[in-house]
Amino acid sequence: MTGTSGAKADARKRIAARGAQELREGMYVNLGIGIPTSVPSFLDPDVSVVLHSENGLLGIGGFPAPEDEDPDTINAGKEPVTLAAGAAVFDSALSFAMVRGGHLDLALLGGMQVSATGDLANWRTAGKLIKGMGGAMDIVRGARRVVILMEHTAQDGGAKLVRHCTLPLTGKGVVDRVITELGVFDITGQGFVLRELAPGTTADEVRGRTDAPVTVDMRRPWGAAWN
Amino acid sequence: MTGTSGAKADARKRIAARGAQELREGMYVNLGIGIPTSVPSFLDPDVSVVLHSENGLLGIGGFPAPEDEDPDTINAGKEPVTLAAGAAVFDSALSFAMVRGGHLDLALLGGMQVSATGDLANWRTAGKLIKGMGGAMDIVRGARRVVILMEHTAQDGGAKLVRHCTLPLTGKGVVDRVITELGVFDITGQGFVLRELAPGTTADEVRGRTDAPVTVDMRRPWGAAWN
Amino acid sequence: MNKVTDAREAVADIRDGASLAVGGFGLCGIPMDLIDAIADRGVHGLRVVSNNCGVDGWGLGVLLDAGRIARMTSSYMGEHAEFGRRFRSGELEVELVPQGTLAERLRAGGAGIPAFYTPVGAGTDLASGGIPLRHAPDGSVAAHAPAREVRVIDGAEVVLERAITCDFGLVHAAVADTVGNLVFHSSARNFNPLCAMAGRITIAEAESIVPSGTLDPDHIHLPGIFVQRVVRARATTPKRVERRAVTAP
Amino acid sequence: MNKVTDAREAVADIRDGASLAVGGFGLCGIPMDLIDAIADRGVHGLRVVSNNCGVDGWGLGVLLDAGRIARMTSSYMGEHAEFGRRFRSGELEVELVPQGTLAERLRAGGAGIPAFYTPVGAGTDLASGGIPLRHAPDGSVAAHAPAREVRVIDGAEVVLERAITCDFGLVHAAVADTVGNLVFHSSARNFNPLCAMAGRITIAEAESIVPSGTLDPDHIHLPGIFVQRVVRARATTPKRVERRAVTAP
Repeated sequence: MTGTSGAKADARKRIAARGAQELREGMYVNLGIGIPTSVPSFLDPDVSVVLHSENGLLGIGGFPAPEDEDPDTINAGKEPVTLAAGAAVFDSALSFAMVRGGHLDLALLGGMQVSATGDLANWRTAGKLIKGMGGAMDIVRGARRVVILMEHTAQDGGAKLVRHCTLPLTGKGVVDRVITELGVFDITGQGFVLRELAPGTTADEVRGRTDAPVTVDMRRPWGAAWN
Repeated sequence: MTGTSGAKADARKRIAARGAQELREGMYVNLGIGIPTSVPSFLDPDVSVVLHSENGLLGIGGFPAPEDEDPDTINAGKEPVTLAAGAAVFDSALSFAMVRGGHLDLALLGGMQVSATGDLANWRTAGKLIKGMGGAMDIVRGARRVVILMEHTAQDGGAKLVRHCTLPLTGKGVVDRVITELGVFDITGQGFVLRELAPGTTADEVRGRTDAPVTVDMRRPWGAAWN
Repeated sequence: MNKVTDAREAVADIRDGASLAVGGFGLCGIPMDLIDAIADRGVHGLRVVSNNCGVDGWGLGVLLDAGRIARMTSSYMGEHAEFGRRFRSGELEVELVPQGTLAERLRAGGAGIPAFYTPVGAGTDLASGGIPLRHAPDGSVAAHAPAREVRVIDGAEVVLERAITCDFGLVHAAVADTVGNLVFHSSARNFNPLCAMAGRITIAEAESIVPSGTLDPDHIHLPGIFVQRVVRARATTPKRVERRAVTAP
Repeated sequence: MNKVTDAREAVADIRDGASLAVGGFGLCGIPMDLIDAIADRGVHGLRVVSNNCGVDGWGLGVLLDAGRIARMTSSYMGEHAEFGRRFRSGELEVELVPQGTLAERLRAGGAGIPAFYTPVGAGTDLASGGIPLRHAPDGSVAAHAPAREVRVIDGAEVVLERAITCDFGLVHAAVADTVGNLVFHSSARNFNPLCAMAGRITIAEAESIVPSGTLDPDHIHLPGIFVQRVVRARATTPKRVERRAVTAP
């Protein structure tokens, strides 16, 4: 858990790998920018999910070879993609009808802060120029299950799992689960509940690096397949 | 103007023929059930308009020969129709987005009563079983111009152009013009204004058969082509 | 992922009192096989949202005739004799809604928009609550539809309309693929995409079913995310024409 | 009826201060030729509604760089340096809107729905009015976006969002016919149909134009009633990719 970029990359990989286990057969899933983008490479090839891209695609395939790029076929990160078998294309209003109407089973998103009551801040920081919220406010409010994939602490060591968010909110009471390199945390009526502990850490370390109470109620070893 | 069915048919034909002159090149038009249904047969073949059917068609053509009927291609009156060149098909929400959003240039509809302030009653009578309003409430509110084609008086001789409607309203303040077998009436801030008088009648006869004040401000002879 | 099943299986969890959003306009684009399968199940007290209620003995008329429908939300009942009799006798509650408002309420339900304002019906008894909802056995009006909230936006009077969602959406498509993407044919599209969106579980019957990946992604009318079950429509079910024009247009 | 014209003619009545709904997501599906034609006209003070504002020197960035845009309504400005500079310096007013809310507001404008409730943004500074709208020359915030009306429907807090209509809609299609029916290609569809609906006068540029009657009525993405003018896009206008993936998914 040092500040080196190697450790950081390892942490992000660990989070993405664990995040991939949230995806189950037949789910319709939206993956946000950041760590969630790399989730598909950790996905069990036997698990077939349908990836939603909020600019108007359902059934995103892999990235094309440079010679096969179609500038008309991009994902929400504005990168050229391919369409998987069974894909469908639609306009932005129908795309967010899917989102807002509760038709997405799951959204995996990045985060800056998550509060003990499930508030999420991930669209702007106090000092920097605002870039805009894009579709994040819609997705956190609409997806049936919202799981945040983020490093446990900020670059400066500050806690990202907090009692109350200090950054402007993307959504209030919207997060179901947080996955960090230290563990898996469910948001419950009693705040953060540690469900899985990553190898090489302890509940005490988790508590020390979390700015809110953490209840320990472990259900399974880190990364055990969902069922 | 006797009660015989021949005179009634003549009156309805006269109204439809005059109604057809409301349609001008390039207009998007919705035709209601009743007299408006027969308007296309009186249309100048050089005038090309696009007919909207609220069940989800734009560009209605003529009726098919029996052997060419497609049960999947019907108009709002539930009769099989053909599609004209340039036709488009869409769902009911987009169909009424066109209507409500003010994209139709004109609606020609039947009526039971029209008031001096442009209120329209055409969906239910007091005594009979309610059949439902269908799309009438949407169309009268949404079309940019609403012209009512109806006989000047009811079967029992009662006035249909009235000071205030006594039947339940389809829309309040929605009618721009009424065409009857006696004349063409615009609804203005001053109530009914007679713009054209049908051959063989007089302003006095019109006044006698209208249950509201009628201002006479004739602009052109009956049926002169619009321009 | 394969959503294909048969009609009996597809409707097996539709229970007494369930709410159904049913596609079709008149007899055009109606899910006739699914309606038959529900009739075979013998459920009662259904609350149905559909622009019309079929005719005597066909379409939703099959369920109505058998006394399975307790409540209809529709824009038009037309000349359907048994419908009128049941409404007038108090056996059937009917919420009448302007056709475009009905379409928009179903879309809103599917799109997570809980309510919207519309100018349609402002100044009429739709807004003031004067439309009969239920009759007493003696034919008098026992209850009226509730009044709408009214306000002025940009100088125009508008009414508040609520979204409609249903336990099940039942729709008819021309083509489905195995993951539930749908293509409709001509004016048989009508309310079908909207009813599919509004159903928490949507069952689509299709005249043909093709493998996933067969349909052009640009030409799918309704993406499979809105469809949970796909059924092959019987080739023997006729398509009926409700009316024929008596005059040339 | 023939709606085909050329780009210069099509934009000739766009005047200073006009509002424009412009299709596209990032650089995908943007009406680049129409943007160039507007830039050539030299109008100022444009109020533009578009999900993004292009990049430096491309897409709406062309108008922004030239100082023609007074106000943007967008969901995301990204890394667009000149956009940030103008916003921070007070030269540009920016209304930030969640992407789905923006799409729905444009559709509502086109569909005659003056306002709707949505749960999106409830409990955030979108609802409470805390998002900067305009900066002062010194970089401080001169005005915040107005707070939304908030109410509770079915137990959930929702905010009132208003429809958006614009003087002009500007869109890019793959194919148009001469009466304005449009077909889009892949994710270049995005906001284009909605911007077309929201424009009082909508101008579509299309990569190809075919005679009326050529397109399959079932496969038209946007009916011509929403399109007043059609322009052939120049074959020489490149389509640009904004980003390339650095990792395989």
